[in-house]
Amino acid sequence: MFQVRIHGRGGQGVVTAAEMLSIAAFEEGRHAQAFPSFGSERTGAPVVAFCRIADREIRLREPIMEPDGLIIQDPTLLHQVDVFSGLKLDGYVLINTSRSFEELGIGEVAAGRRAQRRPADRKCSLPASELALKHIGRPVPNAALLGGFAALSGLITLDSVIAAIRDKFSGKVADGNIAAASEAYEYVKREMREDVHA
Amino acid sequence: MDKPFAITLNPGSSLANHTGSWRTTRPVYVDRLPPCNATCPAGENIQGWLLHAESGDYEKAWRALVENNPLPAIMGRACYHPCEGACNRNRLDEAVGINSVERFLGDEAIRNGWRFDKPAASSGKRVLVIGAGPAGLSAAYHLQRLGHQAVIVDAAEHAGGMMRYGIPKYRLPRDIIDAEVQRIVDLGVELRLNTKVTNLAEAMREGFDAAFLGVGAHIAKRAYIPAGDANKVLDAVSVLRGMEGEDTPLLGRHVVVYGGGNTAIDVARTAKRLGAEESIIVYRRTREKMPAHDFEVEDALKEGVSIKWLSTITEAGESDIMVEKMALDANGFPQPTGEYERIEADTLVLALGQDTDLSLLENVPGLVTGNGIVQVDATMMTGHPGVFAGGDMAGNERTITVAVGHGKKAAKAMDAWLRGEKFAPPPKPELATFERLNTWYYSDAPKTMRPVLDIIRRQSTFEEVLGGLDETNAQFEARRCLSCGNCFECDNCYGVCPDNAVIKLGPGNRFKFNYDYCKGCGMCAAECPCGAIAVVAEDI
Amino acid sequence: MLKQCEGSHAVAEAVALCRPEVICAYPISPQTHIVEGLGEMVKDGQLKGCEFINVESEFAAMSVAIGSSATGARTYTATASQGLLFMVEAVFNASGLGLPIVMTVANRAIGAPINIWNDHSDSTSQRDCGWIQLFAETNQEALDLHIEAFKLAEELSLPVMVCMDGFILTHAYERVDMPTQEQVDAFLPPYAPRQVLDPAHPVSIGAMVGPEAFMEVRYLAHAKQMQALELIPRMAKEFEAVFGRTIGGLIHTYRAEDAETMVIAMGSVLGTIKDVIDEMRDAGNKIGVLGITSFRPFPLAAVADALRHCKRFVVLEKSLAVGIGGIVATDVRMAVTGMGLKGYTVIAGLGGRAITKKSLHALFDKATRGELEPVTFLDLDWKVVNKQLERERQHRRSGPVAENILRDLGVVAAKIV
Amino acid sequence: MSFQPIKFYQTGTFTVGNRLLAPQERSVQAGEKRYNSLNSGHRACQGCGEALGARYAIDAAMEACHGKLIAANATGCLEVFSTPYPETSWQIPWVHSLFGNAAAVATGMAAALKVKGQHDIRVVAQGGDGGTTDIGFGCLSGMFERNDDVLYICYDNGGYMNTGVQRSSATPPAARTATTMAVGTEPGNAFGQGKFVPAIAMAHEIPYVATATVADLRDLEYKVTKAMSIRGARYIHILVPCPLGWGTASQDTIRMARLAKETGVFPVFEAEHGEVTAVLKIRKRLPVEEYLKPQKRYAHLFGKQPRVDTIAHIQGLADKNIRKYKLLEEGI
Repeated sequence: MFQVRIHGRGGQGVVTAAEMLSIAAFEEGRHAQAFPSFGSERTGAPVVAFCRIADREIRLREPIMEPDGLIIQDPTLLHQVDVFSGLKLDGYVLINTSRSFEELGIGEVAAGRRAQRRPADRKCSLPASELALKHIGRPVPNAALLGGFAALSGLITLDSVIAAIRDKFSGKVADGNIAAASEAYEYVKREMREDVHA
Repeated sequence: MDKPFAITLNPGSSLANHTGSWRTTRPVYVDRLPPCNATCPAGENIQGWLLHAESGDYEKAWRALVENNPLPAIMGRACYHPCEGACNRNRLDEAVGINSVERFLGDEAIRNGWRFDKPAASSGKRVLVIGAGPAGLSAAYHLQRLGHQAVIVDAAEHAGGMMRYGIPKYRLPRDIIDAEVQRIVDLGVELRLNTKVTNLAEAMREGFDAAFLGVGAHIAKRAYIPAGDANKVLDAVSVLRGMEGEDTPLLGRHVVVYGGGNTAIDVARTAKRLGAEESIIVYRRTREKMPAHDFEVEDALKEGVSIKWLSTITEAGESDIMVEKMALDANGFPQPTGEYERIEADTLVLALGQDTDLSLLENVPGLVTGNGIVQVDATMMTGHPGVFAGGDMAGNERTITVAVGHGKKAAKAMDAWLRGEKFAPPPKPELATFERLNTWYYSDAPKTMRPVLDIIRRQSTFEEVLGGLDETNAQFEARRCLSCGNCFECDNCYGVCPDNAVIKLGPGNRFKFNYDYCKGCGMCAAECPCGAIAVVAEDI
Repeated sequence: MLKQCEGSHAVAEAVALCRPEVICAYPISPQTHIVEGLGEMVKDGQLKGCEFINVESEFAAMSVAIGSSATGARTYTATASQGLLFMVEAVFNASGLGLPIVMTVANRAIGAPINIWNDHSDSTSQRDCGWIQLFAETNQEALDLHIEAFKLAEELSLPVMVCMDGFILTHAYERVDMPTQEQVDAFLPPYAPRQVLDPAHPVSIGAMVGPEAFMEVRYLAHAKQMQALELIPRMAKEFEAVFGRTIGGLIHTYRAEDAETMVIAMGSVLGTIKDVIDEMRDAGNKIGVLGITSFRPFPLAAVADALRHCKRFVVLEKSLAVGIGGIVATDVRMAVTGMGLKGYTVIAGLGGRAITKKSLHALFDKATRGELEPVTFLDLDWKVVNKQLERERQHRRSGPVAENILRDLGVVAAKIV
Repeated sequence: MSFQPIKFYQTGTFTVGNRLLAPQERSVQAGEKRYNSLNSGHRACQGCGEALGARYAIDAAMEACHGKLIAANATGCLEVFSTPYPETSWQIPWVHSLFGNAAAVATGMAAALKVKGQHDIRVVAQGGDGGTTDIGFGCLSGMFERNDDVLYICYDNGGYMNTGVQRSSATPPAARTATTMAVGTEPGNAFGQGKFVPAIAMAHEIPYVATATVADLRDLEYKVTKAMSIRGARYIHILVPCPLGWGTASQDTIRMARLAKETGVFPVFEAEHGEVTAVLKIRKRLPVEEYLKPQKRYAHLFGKQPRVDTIAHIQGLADKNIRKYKLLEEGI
């Protein structure tokens, strides 16, 4: 079972991201369970959403405390919320930013990872908001991040992500998100290749 | 559907619960005596015939009326209608115009030629009725309807008695009298005119089983007034009687009438119509004391008749009379003052009342007379068995309506007497007083004014002064009746019962109470407009 | 048809398939998405022949439902928490009148302190309201139970509450198998009311019943629920025949064969428990699970039968009968009267407190070792509790409990769980 | 000469039956075959105004919809005295749910009829002033605001008579009830409290609002009939004197209602979409004493020292009604 935790702020489509991720997994014939961190949070407040993916029925209802993957939709949360709490050593981390982990002052997180595993293939930063602005016109990074996470984790295919987006949105909004997700997918793939060759 | 136990119930099942057992008082329907009926001298069921009139069935109304009084058209003109004085509606706005509706019905009957129902069976008895005045006509009519053969004899050449010879045309047109007399004759009553009975016993020998005396009062009372022979002194009776003849009496330009009764007024108004410049009534007392009806006085004054109150005539001279002024003493009686005044007078008419000619009654055994009238018992029978009397000759209240009442009363008593019984009038129900009514339910509707002849023609002609009502306003007037004390099926009780405990029996059949459910709240009685429901205590 | 969707959405669609004729809606989390979904389906014509009424309160919602049901319309509404409490008078009335209304309760805690998160306090507070109460373990079961609920309600002429955990199920995206309209029509006949307001056959419904008949009326209500005990398992079979999958029935067990310890619970927490039980079984621990679907009527016989061979049982429930402990536990104890079993009550997950595998492992180990307290409050922060108790011992004016505790805990926003 | 137009008392607005009218023009209550929707055998007090008003109103409604009527009833006297197991006095489909939810239950009934396409069947809800102006007010307002197709009839007897005459928000000022006793410096119910729900109903701008009394039967029937001819939320507020609670004689029930109207204490009017369209004029204006004196609940105003000030205050309220609703031909 693969467990993903998504951090963001109210209004950034965090919950939708988790739901789309579950839909993408469902598209691939797998079992998936997405749920928000229930609460009465309003726009701007830190929120968390969860997604479990497995090949058998998922019965577990507890929150995800030891994620296999982490998607951080808003780097400003890094200093407020213990986003990395419980993250597995071999867990994936995708952060919505145009800056590097080091620049963000979380090099050690990346470092910790890099020490054991092949460099870069488990962490990546992605300017998802910019991609969103470019393709959708609004800084809603969730679809782009899903595209990026598909590339980073290989957990789901880009096609599944696109299908999930189509399930949630329609028309131009869907197209914009799909474009953002696709470019993000390519961006991460490129980043990983470069990292390998570095 | 299979209903859930207890929480769901079948419709109307509460009929099983007889709430009548809660009752401590119970409502009952009653018929109370309306004040109009109570005061009618002719004993008419006024409320009864008004009820038919208001629903537009005039013939039914008329037939209800003539049950008691065969002369509606005459009554509608000449009756002084005490009923209207007693009418409960006076307390609301104005009395119901009973008299005008009565006249309307009478005129309708004449117009449509409605006739009386013939008696079912004949008794074979014959009754002599002396006098074709209101008393005699009424007695004969009722006797005939009761199956007896009535024979009216009268000295005059026309029937009607004082109605014809005492009441001026402008109040009572003669064709009206003729029509209503004829209807009585058509019923089978035998009428012999120009026949004077001088001896009753003799007349009876023709083969009569009983007799009714209704000869009226035709003899003018005289008063001694010193008068020069050139002077012209007449009496009211002969003046009014003279109006019936070919040549009307010549009264001159200045006429003085002495007296204070309705007859004095009639004469004074007649004089005006005959062309008198001055028609003066001299009366020794005040207007308050005057026996004549106020509305008659009013009409007279309107027509230019003048009245000298507190005055007596002491002497009748060549072309004038001497009048002495009177003054009321401490006890309110007029006393001479010694002040005198001369008034121009071509004619002096004395209207001091009338006496009855009792000569025909001499040597009738047992028959008692006194103060100019025949003494009768409660059943109108004189001291002589089988001889009854009524009208002016048998009472001091001398009106047409009283006479008609006498006639009816006597007829009923005679009917009983002829069967060897004694007449006992049925008990009178309780009076429907104003307090018994709930007048909220009556719309405001002021009395209808009858059309009145314009004043010029009233002073010059003998056309009828007071007009009649047309159909709509006659019905309107009838509908102003409050139906005091008698259910008119307004449905109030039926509507206002909170327990649906009033059963409606359909048109004409009124209602009845369903005592199974009546809780005795008394709302029906409280909301009954006409006081036809009484609330009585349940006997425990 | 399989689909990945939100629990609320799944329920809304299932309800729509049941062809409801009147739906009353008053917003309260976490039930809101269900009526929102239905409202949309009515507006866009996807759900035909249905009146969707936005009422001014839950009290009105249940009252409107009473009116429409009594007039022969298949009626649905949903609520939670304070909303359920606000409509209580009408809730009792609906069952008293025997009106087959179906209502979703998206289970949520009851204040004060106000708390929008999940537990079972709302439904269990209505234990005795005369409604049938069915608890769903998964979104699949939630939607299936709604379909069953309408049939059950209308057959018995009793209202049915379908209880599903607020947020945990209502807001969870997971796979469900959505039946077709044909399947639902085949299972659920049109509503044929026991009693109806019809001018052709006038009746008075809701008479005042005095001492002479009230006991009987109440007994009949009880008898009806006893009938439900027979009916529910039969209907579960009919359901399986039409839809090709099982639903709860009265109870359902998991790895209960030869279990010495039986864990008893209701609702979505059963899933987490099952995962734990699997691991303990693998470790050779003879432990099983008994899930209760029908809380009312309470299947005394079935529960007793399921516990026949075990030594002890742990009732883990998301509700607290203040002053005694468990609510479900009390019922279970009644079921096993005289069977000489050791019983433990565990109060867990109140107000949305996460119930984790970790805690459950520790709990069940302790239970199997027979070391558990008769009544346990899972993951209770004793530090905070004792501090407040101490505070109250010391000052008369010790201040508001909830606020004090929050102060003691410090910033909670940063916490993930 | 001219004669006044014919307006016979038998065909005036006042008497019930009007035997001289064509049957179809007569009052419903005069009909030999009237529905008696609230049948005999009910357990209302002697002279109960509510029992009367209910039969008047429901019969008229039945007439208007040809007998296709279903009713929701709030808890209260009417419900208790009409349907004690094992008997009911209702001859129409009728449901009692709770004290405070009659309007909402009726909403549900109307919704059910709508989806079933039974547009010929109509819905009434009824309750006393307690169930309407107090505990049921929320549901009532909701029903108004949604403009549900329901005719709500309030039988106002000015208190909780069923439970032993306690004060409601429809209890008039100075009236004594079990919870506003005639003691202290200001005996009876306080001035300046309570509410006049017809005016609040008008504020919802619903199609039709009317007040009536059991004294003006034809007016009441006319209003019910008119209300039944309209779709949407309608409200009729009927004053129904209560011999028990008012301390009046059982036969005076209608009289008291009449006095309430004639003194201006209770304005009788019609309003459409929030605007007054017609008033029932005062016929013979009377001082409020006429209305207050016969009622024991006002006995404390007429003691050894009559409370002139209080009576004047009540007169002032009546005068205000007369001004506000133009209850006199000439206004005031």
